[in-house]
Amino acid sequence: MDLNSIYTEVIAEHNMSNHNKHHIEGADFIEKGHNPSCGDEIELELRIKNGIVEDGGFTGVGCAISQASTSIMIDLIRGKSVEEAKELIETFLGMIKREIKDEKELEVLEDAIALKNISNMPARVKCAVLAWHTLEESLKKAV
Amino acid sequence: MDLNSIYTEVIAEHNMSNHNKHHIEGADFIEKGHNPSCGDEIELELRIKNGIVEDGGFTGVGCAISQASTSIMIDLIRGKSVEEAKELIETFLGMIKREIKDEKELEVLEDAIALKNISNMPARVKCAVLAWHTLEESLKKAV
Amino acid sequence: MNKEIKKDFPILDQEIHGHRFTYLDSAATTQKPIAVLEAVNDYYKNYNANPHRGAYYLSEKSTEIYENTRTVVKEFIGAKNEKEIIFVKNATEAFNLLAHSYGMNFIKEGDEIVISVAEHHSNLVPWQQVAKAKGALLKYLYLDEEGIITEEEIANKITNKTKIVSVTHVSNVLGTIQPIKKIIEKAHSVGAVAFIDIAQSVPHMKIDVSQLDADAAVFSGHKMLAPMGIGVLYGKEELLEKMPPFMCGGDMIEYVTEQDTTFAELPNKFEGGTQNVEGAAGLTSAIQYLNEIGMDNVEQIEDELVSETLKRLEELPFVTVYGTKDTKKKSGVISFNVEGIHPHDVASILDSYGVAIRVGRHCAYPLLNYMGVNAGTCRVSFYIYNTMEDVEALIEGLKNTRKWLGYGSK
Amino acid sequence: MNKEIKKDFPILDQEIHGHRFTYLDSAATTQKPIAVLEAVNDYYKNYNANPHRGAYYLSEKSTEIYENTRTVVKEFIGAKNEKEIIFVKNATEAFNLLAHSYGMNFIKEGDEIVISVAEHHSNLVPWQQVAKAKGALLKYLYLDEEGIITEEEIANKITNKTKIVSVTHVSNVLGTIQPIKKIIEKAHSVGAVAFIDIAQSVPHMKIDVSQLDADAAVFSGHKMLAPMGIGVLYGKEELLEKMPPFMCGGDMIEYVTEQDTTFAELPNKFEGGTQNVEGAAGLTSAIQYLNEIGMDNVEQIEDELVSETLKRLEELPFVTVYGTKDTKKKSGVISFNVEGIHPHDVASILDSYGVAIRVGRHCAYPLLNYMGVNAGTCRVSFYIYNTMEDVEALIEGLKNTRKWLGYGSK
Ligand SMILES: Cc1ncc(COP(=O)(O)O)c(C=O)c1O
Ligand SMILES: Cc1ncc(COP(=O)(O)O)c(C=O)c1O
Repeated sequence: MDLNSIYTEVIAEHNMSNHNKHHIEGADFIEKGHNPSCGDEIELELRIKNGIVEDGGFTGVGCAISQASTSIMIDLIRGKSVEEAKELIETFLGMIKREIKDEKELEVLEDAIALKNISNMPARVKCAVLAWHTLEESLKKAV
Repeated sequence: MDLNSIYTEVIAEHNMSNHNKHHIEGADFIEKGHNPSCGDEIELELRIKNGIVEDGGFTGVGCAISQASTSIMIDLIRGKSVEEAKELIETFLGMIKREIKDEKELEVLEDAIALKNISNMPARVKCAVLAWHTLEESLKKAV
Repeated sequence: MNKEIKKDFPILDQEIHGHRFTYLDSAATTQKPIAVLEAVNDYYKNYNANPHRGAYYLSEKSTEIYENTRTVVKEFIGAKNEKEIIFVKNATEAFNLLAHSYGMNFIKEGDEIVISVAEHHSNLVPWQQVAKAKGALLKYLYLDEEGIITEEEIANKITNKTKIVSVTHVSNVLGTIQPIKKIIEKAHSVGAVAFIDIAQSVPHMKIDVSQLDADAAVFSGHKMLAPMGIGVLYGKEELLEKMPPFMCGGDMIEYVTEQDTTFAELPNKFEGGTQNVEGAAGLTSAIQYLNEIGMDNVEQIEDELVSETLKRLEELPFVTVYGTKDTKKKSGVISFNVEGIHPHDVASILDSYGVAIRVGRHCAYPLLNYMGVNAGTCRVSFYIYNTMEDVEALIEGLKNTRKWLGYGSK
Repeated sequence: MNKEIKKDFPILDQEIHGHRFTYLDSAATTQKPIAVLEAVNDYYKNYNANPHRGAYYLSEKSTEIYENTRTVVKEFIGAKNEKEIIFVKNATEAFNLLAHSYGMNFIKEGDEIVISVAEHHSNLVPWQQVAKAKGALLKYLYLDEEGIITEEEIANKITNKTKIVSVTHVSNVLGTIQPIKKIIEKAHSVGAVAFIDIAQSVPHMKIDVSQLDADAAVFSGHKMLAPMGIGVLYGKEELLEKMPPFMCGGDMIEYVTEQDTTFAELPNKFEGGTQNVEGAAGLTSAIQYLNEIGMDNVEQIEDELVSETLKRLEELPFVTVYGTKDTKKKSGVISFNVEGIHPHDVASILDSYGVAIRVGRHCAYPLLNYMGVNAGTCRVSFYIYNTMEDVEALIEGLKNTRKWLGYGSK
């Protein structure tokens, strides 16, 4: 297995930087997500105004994959519309499930592409998608 | 396996003759015996006077081995003292368990020697000993 | 065809007491083809690990093997999704799970549970226990002379008070196929749940639990070429969702604190403790083996054997066969008795000729009592590896039983 | 010695992700020696039949194999007679049996059940359920810094209200050996029954249940070289006698009528349904294999591996080991964490180097919470086939985990 394809520098950096790991002032949407089987737990906070994700942050515990995935996701959706964010979720999950293989189509995911090869580690897929499913739940309420 | 050593003429005759299969008038001891696992059930009736087994008989259902064993046993103990009958039980069970191998010592069992090789059929041992255990229980009460 | 199949079963190629081995007890447990043994060896030599619990290669592999079996079983019996397939150790555990988790929680005083008089003890004693604990009534569907539950019984016994109906598809004593579709429909029409015991049908014919609309169905792997120690409880998702767990322990929980536990989702909720992955690997291989033969062919092989056996038994004046003689109404099981000879003696004598049959009351005492044969019956049961030589050996052996017990000369 | 032993385990002789395979998860399940696989194959190729149920040669043989295992187990754990040995599918079933059959019937409102905070969920969740159903109190024995239950805890928590004490002998998380003899004595002194979880001790050290005076003891075959799907409940005869059956079905009955059942004697009373004879054949072979090595040698092999591993881990400044470091107080299990790296990442990275360890909360959430490590730990566990090369691979792998996550260069 090529560890280089999973534990990339992007992951290491996001895991260590913590720049999105904090509460969001005036957050309108707070959503908990958890993976009972591995103990990962996050709380995602979003401030959404006029259909735009103004800011996001998170707290919680988890492995490098889940922490980095959350942080990357927040960077990605900051400033995007709720609709765009929803599309990004779909694209991301499509990439993980290997339903979307076209590199071009994946470009919108930016840094999140670093998680493309997580399906080589079946036990870790849940870690990678936790944040995105949590966001999905959160945005359902944002409509 | 030598069937000849188990399904002997003695067994076939006792199984078919039914000469001990009847109620005993004035029976003082009536004891039920059963093998739940194979469904054999007998009811042993004894008339014991002054420490002597005057007569015996049985009713019930079961395989050739259990029926013949019961009938042979009754022939054997008829007219014997309770003490002698108890010793015969011990000798018979000793033979079945292969603890007594001395042919001479077994002679007292007469026709019951026909059951000597039943231990070659482990599943049928219970059938052979049913009557004798029932007699044992019955004689405990005869003291 | 069966001659070819037989070559895959090394155990059948041996002598017993100096005679060719004739195995006629597949309803008790079937023999295993080389492919199944190899699947088990392959598992232990290459992939063994505790599934679900490790983030390393072998643990992923063993999880994959285990979960793949769920998919294979789902497809084999026509379930709708994997959550409906729960692995247990045998059919008996599955019925106890249903009795404890559904019966003990949803049955109330005065309710009625309906089973048939042809049940195996494993679909009978658990319901007696529920009925006693809850003050419910356990009612029986009786059989006609062919051994089949009648329309009247179905119409009369299953009433508005009935909350659970649990019946066997194929009797392990008579081999008769019961009208389970009608029974399930009737159960649903009165608002009861319908459970079926397919331990004796799923190895022998194509089953579609969704089409039958059963709420739950139960079977054992060891009766269909798979190793011992694995069985299946199929349950409709909505049924399983409302049932509490049965075996509590590892892997069936979501969170555990000192005083509280929340449980995992289906199917894990019902699979506490380390599961039998080896058994799952073997079960997948067994189902693949059956699929390759084709369930139609399985049925046909057995039909031919049963027809021939029934014909030959009819020629023996001292043999009485129980239940229907119409092969369309029965599977590969025949019960009979030999006049004047107790079943246990028949078995012992046949054994000395290398012929293995089952005798007794077949874990179905109420049925044997109902049939009026408390001493039991002789039962022969066939599977895909049996051949006409086996039928021949049986018939020859039966002729000999009479001789040994003094009817005619040896 | 272990190098020789390793040759008997073909699974260990493979490459994983291009690296030598290092299996360090034997506390989850052990690998199987060729001898055990052969015992299973031998059973299926020569003797397979449903035991107890047939009066023919193979059925007698399979009964013999099955019952012989009872004797082998009895001797291995020092039980007094075969009736005290009940076969189950795994340790989890055994605890559920105890909880349902003993707990649900003998525990009353206000009674107390005492377990330790170091229990595996399978000796924890079932007692929560009993406590809830019966209005009893579930109390916990806590641990000192070494991970050992203290004298004070034993003295204070086990009181006249205590009716059941159920504790693990060796923790599956910390490997610490608990003072079970003292706990059993204290339990008996207040009139409580004492059950012990020997799932992590019986594979690794000589156990004598009679000498320990435990009322019941529980373990799984798959953690001691045997196949999956077989486990053991040991129970004192007088305890088992007064417990009602758990799984009802075939072979555990004496008589069954439509409305009533009388149950078979011990041990059959607790063994409903077709039993796992294959598993029994494998368990006998596994115990023979262990006896040939000698349990003293088993202990010594593990001691050496644990000592070396502890020594090497101490040299890694970024590793924290939990529980005692005194090898006399622990068995072949070590839990630790790597600073700044989540256990799941440690496992994934080690896996890429062919090193298989278990991470997470090890089915012992309350213990991990008590230890203050809700994210879990990394656990390595050894068995007779591990060698110093495995320790080396672990240490090298651990050094790499740090690099991959940005602590120092790759
Ligand atoms: C201490 C302990 N008890 C009980 C169990 C449960 O064993 P099983 O999963 O085989 O039922 C385990 C293993 O998982 C264990 O380590
Ligand atoms: C119809 C039927 N149901 C249930 C069972 C029980 O199966 P098991 O003994 O594998 O639990 C059997 C077989 O013994 C059976 O024939």
